[in-house]
Amino acid sequence: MNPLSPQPQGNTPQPVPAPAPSAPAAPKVAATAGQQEPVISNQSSVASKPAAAAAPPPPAPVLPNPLAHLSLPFHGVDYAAKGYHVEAAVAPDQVVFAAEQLDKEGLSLDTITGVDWMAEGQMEVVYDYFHPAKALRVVVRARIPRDNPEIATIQKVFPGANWHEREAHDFFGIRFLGHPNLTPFLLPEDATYHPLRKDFTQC
Amino acid sequence: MLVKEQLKTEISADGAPRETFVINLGPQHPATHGVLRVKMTMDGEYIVRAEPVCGYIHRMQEKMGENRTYAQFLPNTSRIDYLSAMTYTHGFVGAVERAAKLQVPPRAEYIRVITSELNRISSHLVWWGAFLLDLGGFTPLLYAFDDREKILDLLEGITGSRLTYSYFRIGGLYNDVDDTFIKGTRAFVAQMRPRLKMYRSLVTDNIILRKRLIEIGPISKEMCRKYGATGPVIRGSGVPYDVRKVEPYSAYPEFDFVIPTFEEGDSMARYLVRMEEMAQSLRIIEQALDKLPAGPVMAEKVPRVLKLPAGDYCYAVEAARGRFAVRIVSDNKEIPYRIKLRTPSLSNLSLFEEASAGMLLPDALALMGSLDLVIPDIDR
Amino acid sequence: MKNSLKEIATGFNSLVTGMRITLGQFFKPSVTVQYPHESLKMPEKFRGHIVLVRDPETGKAKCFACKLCERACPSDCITVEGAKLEGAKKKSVTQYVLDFTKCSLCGSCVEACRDGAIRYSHEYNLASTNKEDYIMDLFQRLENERLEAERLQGSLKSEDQSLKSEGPPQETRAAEQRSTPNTQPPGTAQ
Amino acid sequence: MASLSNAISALWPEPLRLVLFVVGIMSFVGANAAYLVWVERKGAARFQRRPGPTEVGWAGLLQPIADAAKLMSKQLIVPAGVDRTLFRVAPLLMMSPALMSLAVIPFGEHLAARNINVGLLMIFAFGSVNVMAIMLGGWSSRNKYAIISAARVVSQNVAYEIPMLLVVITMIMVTGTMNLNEIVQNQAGPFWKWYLFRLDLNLLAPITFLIFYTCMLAETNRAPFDMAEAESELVAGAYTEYSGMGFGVFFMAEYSNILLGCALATALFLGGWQSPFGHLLGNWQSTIGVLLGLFWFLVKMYFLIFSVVWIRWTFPRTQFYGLLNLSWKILIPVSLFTLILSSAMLKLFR
Repeated sequence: MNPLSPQPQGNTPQPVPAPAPSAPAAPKVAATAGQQEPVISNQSSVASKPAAAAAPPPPAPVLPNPLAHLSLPFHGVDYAAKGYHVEAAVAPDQVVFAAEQLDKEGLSLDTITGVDWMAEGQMEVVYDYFHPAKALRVVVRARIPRDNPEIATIQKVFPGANWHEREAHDFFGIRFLGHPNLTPFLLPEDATYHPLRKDFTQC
Repeated sequence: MLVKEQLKTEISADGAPRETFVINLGPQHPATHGVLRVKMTMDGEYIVRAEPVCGYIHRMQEKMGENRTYAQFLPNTSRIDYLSAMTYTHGFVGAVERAAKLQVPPRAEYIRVITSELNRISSHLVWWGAFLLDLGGFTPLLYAFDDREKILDLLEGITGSRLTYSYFRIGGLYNDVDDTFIKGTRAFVAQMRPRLKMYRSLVTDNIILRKRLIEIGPISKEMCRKYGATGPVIRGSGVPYDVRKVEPYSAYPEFDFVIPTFEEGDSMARYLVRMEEMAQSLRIIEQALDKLPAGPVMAEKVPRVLKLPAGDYCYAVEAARGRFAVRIVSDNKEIPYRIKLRTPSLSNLSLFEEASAGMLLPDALALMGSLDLVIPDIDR
Repeated sequence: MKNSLKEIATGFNSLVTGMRITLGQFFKPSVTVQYPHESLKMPEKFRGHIVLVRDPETGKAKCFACKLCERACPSDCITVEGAKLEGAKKKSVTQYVLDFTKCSLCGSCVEACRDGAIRYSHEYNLASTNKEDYIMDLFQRLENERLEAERLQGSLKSEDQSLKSEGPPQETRAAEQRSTPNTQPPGTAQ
Repeated sequence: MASLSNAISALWPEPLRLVLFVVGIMSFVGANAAYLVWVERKGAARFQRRPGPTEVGWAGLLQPIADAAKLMSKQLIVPAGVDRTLFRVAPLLMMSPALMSLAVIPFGEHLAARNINVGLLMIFAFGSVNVMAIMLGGWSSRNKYAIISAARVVSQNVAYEIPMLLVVITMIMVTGTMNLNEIVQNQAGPFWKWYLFRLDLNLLAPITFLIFYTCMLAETNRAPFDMAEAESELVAGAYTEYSGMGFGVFFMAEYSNILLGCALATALFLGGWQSPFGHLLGNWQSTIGVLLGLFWFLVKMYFLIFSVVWIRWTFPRTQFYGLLNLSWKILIPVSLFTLILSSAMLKLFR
């Protein structure tokens, strides 16, 4: 696998040491393509991105990618600037595959959370992984439509995901398909609202 | 004698449905340290299934974070895990500093380490006392609180607060330490070492405690990994995972300390990890006091109105209970777009259901105590 | 057999050791403070609730109602109103209400204040059965203190010098002790 | 001067004497139960380096009275759907055996309510009623914690009565009597005549005493064997649903049982009312002698009680199965062994 230099990908600004003010604002560059066509390889995923047409980023230095051998669009990130080493934006139907791959690599699940990109009508599901033996933090992102937030559960791969998914369901209303017990976790038993959605006004 | 594996199922050995009853441990129960509720399906005193029910002290800290500036959210971080407030604030200011590219002066980093380690000791002391309380020994709690008071006095002297310090500020510290603190901390380190020895002979070597903890509630490495358990839980299972070493932050790389690990994975291993960590923290404090550089404690040019460049930023610290990570998603405004707080107690507790199946009630409580839960840390 | 005997022996020994330690503690002096009879002295940097600082020259509040503290407060517990008095260059505070029920004692307000017009009180005996007691009108409190001091000045000429030389911190601290929520004059609560 | 009890029996007819003793024992137990709570709290405080109760009366000495007044003024709540009779009877059932058993304890040579030949047997007969009481209390509460506690208490007390009885049988064999007064009389002389140190009669006498002491802790549900209450596991165990004086009586009964256990241990092993220095002050018959005997008895008994408190505030609670293991795997074999050993010694050397 070719450790590609990080391309404008995912929703975050580029992992360049100094984020130029002209860098594409995070929410604007969504991995829209990712969710429409299944991403097979590193190459195609990068190619399929709409690559931040507005402001092409300055060429970033090649960053080490310890997960380059996986058939997922992982790319290295500047740890000092971002706080994680590798990230990938994957299609929603690939999160389980990603979890399996990372499980084989010996990583552990850190947390699962959502980010509500209301302006784009999307919901981002962020999977954080860490390696229990070495400095390796991996972020896997998937974007799902905001009006029908459904994504497969990775609870079968990482049983610890159970609670994190329930929490994400509480806060964002993301439905994790195949989850055995998607009942309110931190919210009251009868909660029907999702407080971290940006249009939540109930409080 | 009932076989443990057999107890995990709802069907008893003869094929008939197991005659069980449900017992509600909590939300008000002496052993749940606050408002955790555990719904336990029991067969006699054996646990068939113990399902923690969380959220009784949920405060939606993450939503609060989306409604206030970074500086305004800072006091909240002390209130997530109130027992190791320093480290939690550290995680948050670390994330903001990383995003804003602020260079924290070395003196501030050293003082952060000193106070964080003092806080870790005080947190472990509370755990130690409360754990012994779970096991029915009351006196150690008060000995632990006696020592903890000394730490709180020290920290109160510099921060003005005893529990929710809000001492770390974005770019540095709220104020500098004085000589009283430095002298007091040195005196404390000197006092604490013999106390740890006393704890050892009073409690750690005690045959009753050993019988209650050894081989009770074993958690394997694999289980820790699958559930994302961190902190003393994973170290008690033989994995030397400590954010201070694996992803070094602040001034930690400059100190010589070891990460205590024990292979057994039982409650005793977790107990010993924490006891040993207190000794290691004392070592770190001593070294940091020796090497404490002079200089300012606040970064230059911290903007009054802080806007983080768009993007997401993570920062992880080793809190007393494990890995505490903050993820800030910014959209270049004064207030964060999203703040995610990854708290260690949640992951540590999530393995309780699997680990406790087939255990006896008192043993399960020993296991729960050895996970060192702080409920607001789970519920946020 | 040998092992189990050894275990019994070490176990018994550990029990005796434990009992020796607790007996040792039995004869040591107690470490607690008998709270209502004696209380701890708060350290210099103690973060209590806030109070207004008096300007030693004018004897009035230093605060000129810039509202920085109000904006810095994460819990919206400060309400400041100010007005421009005749002939004055700056505004001066006319109302400073701290809703202590919401305050989390974080100190953001004191840090936000550029003129040192608010400081932490060392008062911590703040128990009350009345919620209204915690909505503190700090300006009124300061004014009451001033009036009190003036009254004292008028009646006791001899104390006049000492009061002036003491400066604000001691003076206000003495006044704080008089005005714990329980004993506050009803006018100060709002 | 005639001895106190002789005077009493000379002056008053037997029924009156009995009433006097019963009232005496009841007030003794009541005062002790109340003030043992004070001792416990004060002792716990000292072990934990704090002052303990100080507010009510000098050194908090009136605290037990204040506590009692509080408990008595509280409502007695009977949970819905419980067996009211059993629920109400259980505390009394726990209290009364302790009271009755104290009737045969000789506080002095002539200071026993009833000097009967089967005193020891009677104590153990009443002692087993205790179990019933907690079991009934726990079971009738209709509370899951209380039921778990009741089940624990039964198995615990059954397990610990065996080694205790084996030890007592050893003692009966050694002394040749079940009359407690005679047992104490047999220990006359300096302290090496106490059965605790009579290695010539029972080579393992100190171990026998330790077994007895451990069993006493377990029988009275004292820490580290307080499975019935096990606060951090079972909230308050069998007492969870009891309020006011219902709980108060259980609480008093707990201390009465400790009192009884320590008094029995004193009489059996520590020479009862005998002075540790032998007959220094003449005759036990005189009033001085009776008072001195009472003094020595109480000193020994309160020392044992203090050690009970001391143990409680030092150790964590044992595991429940650890407790049973201790009894079945260690205490019973060892006590059986002492029984055989001392019988062999008796056969060989006497």
